[in-house]
Amino acid sequence: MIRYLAAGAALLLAATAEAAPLAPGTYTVGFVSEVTGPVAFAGLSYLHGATLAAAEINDAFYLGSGVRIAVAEKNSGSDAARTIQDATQFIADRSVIAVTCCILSAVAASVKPITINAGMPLVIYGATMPGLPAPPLVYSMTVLPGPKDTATALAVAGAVKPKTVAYFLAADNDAFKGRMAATRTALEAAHVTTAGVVSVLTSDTDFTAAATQAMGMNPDAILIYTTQAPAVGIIAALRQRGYTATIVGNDVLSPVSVFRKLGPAVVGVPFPIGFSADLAATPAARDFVAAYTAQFKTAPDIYSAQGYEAIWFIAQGLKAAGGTPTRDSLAAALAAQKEVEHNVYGGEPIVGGQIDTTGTLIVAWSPDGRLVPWSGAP
Amino acid sequence: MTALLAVEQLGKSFGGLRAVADLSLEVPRGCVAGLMGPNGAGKTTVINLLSGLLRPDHGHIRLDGVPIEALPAHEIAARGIARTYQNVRLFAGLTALEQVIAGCFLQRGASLLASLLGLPAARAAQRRVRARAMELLAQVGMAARAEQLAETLSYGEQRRIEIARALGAEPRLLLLDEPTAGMNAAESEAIGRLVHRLRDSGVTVLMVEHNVRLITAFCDRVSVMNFGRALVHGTPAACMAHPGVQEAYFGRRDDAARIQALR
Amino acid sequence: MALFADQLVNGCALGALYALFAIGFGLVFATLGILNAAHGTYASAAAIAAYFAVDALGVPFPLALLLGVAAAAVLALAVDQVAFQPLRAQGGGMLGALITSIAAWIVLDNLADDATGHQSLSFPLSSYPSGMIHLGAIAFARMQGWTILAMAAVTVAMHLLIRRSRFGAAMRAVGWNEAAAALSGVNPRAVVSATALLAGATSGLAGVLGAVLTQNVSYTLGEGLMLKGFAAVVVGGYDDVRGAAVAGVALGIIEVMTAQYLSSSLRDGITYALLLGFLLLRPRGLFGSAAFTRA
Amino acid sequence: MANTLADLWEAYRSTLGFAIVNALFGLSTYAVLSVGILSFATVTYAAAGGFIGTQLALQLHWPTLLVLPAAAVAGAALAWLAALILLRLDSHWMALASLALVLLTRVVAINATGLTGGVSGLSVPLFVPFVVMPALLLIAVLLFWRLGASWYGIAARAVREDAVVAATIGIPARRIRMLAFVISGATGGAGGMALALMLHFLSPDTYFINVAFTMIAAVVLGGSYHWAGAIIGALVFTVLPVLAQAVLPAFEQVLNGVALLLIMIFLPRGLIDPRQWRLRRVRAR
Repeated sequence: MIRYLAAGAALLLAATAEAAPLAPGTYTVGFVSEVTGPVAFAGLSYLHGATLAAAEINDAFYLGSGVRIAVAEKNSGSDAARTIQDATQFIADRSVIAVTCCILSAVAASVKPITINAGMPLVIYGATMPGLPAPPLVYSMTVLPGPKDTATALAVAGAVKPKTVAYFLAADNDAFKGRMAATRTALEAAHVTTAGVVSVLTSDTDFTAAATQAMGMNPDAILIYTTQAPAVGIIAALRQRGYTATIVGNDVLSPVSVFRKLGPAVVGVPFPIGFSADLAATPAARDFVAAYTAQFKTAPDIYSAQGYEAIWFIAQGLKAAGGTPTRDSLAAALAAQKEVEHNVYGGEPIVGGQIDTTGTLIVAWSPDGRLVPWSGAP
Repeated sequence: MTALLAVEQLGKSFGGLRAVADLSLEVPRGCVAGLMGPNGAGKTTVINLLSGLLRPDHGHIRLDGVPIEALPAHEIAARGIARTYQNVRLFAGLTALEQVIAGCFLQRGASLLASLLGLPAARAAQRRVRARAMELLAQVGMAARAEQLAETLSYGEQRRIEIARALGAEPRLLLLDEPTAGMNAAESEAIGRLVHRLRDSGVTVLMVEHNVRLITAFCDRVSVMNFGRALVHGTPAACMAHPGVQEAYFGRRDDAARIQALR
Repeated sequence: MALFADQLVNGCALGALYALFAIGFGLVFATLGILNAAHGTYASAAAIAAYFAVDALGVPFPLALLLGVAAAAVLALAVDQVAFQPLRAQGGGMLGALITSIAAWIVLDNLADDATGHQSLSFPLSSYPSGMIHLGAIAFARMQGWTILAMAAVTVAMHLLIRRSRFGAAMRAVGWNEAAAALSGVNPRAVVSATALLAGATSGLAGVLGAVLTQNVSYTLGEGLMLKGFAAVVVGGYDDVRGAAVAGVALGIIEVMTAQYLSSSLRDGITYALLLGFLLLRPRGLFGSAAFTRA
Repeated sequence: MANTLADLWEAYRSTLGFAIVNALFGLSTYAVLSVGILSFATVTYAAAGGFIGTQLALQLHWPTLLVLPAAAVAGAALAWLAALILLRLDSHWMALASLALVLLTRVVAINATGLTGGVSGLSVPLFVPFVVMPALLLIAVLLFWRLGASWYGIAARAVREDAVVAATIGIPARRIRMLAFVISGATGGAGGMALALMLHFLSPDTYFINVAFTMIAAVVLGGSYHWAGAIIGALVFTVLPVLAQAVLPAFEQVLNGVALLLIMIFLPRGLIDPRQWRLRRVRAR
């Protein structure tokens, strides 16, 4: 309790220099959740992070005495039509001041024009498609993975010094296409030759042939740009077929379920990560991990952190708006924020409505199933 | 004057089985013709060939001198051949009246666009079809049942509705496949009278029939088939007396004599 | 050349899964006249059951495989009783059964997703024969070899069962005409149940083997098999076990080779175009001799 | 009070919009079912209508209201082509081939980037007054009502119940089925564009299994023997998840499946069943 108060007080000093105090009352944030459907495993983490944030904000009287923030949840099952219905219901509900939603980029892209049209502030917590944010109304709390991928690939190339690399690409996922293209350009500029690109589809389940194909190219390292299920299948197939050289993963390898599934096969595979409970570096991050673990009996993951940040960011905007905030004044206040003040990343600047983190944390799974900073060994 | 229907050297095989072999027969205009033969003689196959449900392997079918054996079934119906089925085949879920209106499809008299827009001409055509269907139901004695679901009616009633439906196409030639199967004597008699009335109104009838008494009483001429071939054509009495027919129906001739004696 | 040979084995192993799946799917279609959209869920269920047998109970893999296959068979029988038997009693057509099978598919897929905690699990490496086999220049996983062998054995056994045994004759009789079969002393209910069990078991075998080969224990396993297995049935002919097996393996090889030498984005397109092509060019050959249902 | 009503309307307007879109898909499925054909190709027509309509608006700057009929035409044209292929098959295989068509649709949607935006999807920055949606449904209802009441309605039922018999009373079954496909295509194409207007974003998965499932569920629940069945079914199936979410969110999908199963077993002809009405009418006499 005391540490919340301390954190709250510190932020209070920093953020409310000129804004008038908020009028007492409860401010409701509409949260479109995805706790059923194909991405439910992540959806629950986002929701837990968000509810924890709201509880902390209220317990610490961050918004002032008699001022509370509430999270109203509606499940969409990751269906675009359902998400739109949930969003329009929030828009019609006069007590809802902002909406936060969307893991899938296509769903986020569907909701965005509707909330813009209605003048409703929208904070996207999961979708990774670049170009979604549109201040003053639309913000994204997802650290764009592309630049981190490239930084990771360059760091690994510096340590391992491969001559040729092969890429796995989810050909039906535009975000990964862009991420791979950027990395490939950077690596080729660093004189790392491309041995070839093996395309897979996100719905594929058999990767033995794809692994055989990639190994047939004889690369010194293999970089994986796919969603989680294919990435896991590819790593398993590569290791089974006896590929022992460097594999570079991406952020989809971060959930502990991936380690449970792959075990030794994934140990030492480097990938970038925005937040890890094992590597919580700042007091805010450690507090978040402790509180989250106490409440949900499991450590928070990257998704929990994003859900948590989304609510803190909205609260920060509310506080900055002051008085009796409206959707308009909240939007204007959010647009003025330069960073998310209460964050678990150790720094979280906002540029054009898009958050970022300072630096790139490259990690790998240890043999005992913890995320540790990547050692630099191949 | 040519016969209304002329079948020449018609043949149809299923796998190795020759269901119809070099069959020739004629049905003159304005008569009731019977098609007889023991089970498996190929009678229903002939009806299926005539109505276009089967394509013959060889031979010709001429309606009023025009060959029709290559036409699809609905074209043949449009040329003037309508039929009923051995096991009544009415449309499930439709009332008696709707069955007959469906039968009047060729008389619909309005384009789809006109019907969609509800143009006066289309509405008039629709009224006309409905009135005609009622008339046909009355003709087969089923007017009182017009609004009932066909499947709730008795077998005999369903047969009458099937005939009314076939008449809706305004056929020149009506093919009846065992129209009295499963009926008692009185009902069969009534069907026979109905067939006569149809003939008198200008419809030529070809009926497949087992009931020898009915054939004798109501058919003007008869063809008898066995093993896919025509055994004999002629008046009912002449055909019945033909030794080949006796053999086909009752086995060897001396058996037949014995059966006669036993009666 | 070694790459080509390796990929050929990969294609055969993948195709063996399609074939195993297709054999059961075709069997149900030929005998019961049901296009069973839930057929893939049996595969997922078998994999999940076998996984929990290994992971939670520590059962050795061969026994877990049998347990998974048995679970799928029982599930198939249950689905038949719940989703298809009532329609059979009403004399409902094939459309009705297709829709109840879609309903069963939705229910079982979601239950499978819940059972795996909305994620994909996999058998621990140590639980099954996981090494590689090197035959000259060719390298393949031990389980790929077992999968191909299992498919071949099931194909032969099923073919003999259907074409040579009394039970097979009864199955074909029920498929041809249930009422007539009943009159000639066949108990249709028993044949139907046995067919469902057999179909569930073959799908379950495909499921457990597929789960090991692809390191994927989740509902997506069955869905993946479903579309391709269905293509194999159509291409191979639904009433012939050998056809389904050949077509399944061929599809697997075509897929792998397309991805290797053409483009993986063409892969599914080629499979489905093949499916459509076969439907169009051999419709009567596949459907049998419905002499005058076409007006 | 007026405020509350206005809020309610605002809140559930989009639900109604999606119900209308689903009703159009249901009607498209009904159009072919009413001549005895189970076809999943509505998904394909919807994709054609949605993508082509959107491109007409984005590239050629057609007014949005003109795009809807254009989408219907695109769907109808594609359906006509599909019918040329599919009508050669017998019913089971026709259903399967239409499914293959749906799978191919997704392959095309991913690869024809010029038309569909490929995997990155296609933004649809078009807004129409909400009244367009009910108006669209009204037009469809008028069409199906007039069709059902005309000779086409009876001919379609005859073909559905027994295409062979229908042929022998002069009904050209193939032509009737062609017509049914074209009607299905037009309705599906318009529905696809309406969905694009509701979603504002199209991805290769927009027109896929979800649409197929919704349209089948709508027709089965509502009943496939009357056009009103598709509409009632779509309405119920759009609203049901919203309600189910409040009751048992974790098992919502399972509940959908169970509902479908129970309906098929206990109400095999759906909620709207003209035959039942007729039987009751006869009994009441």
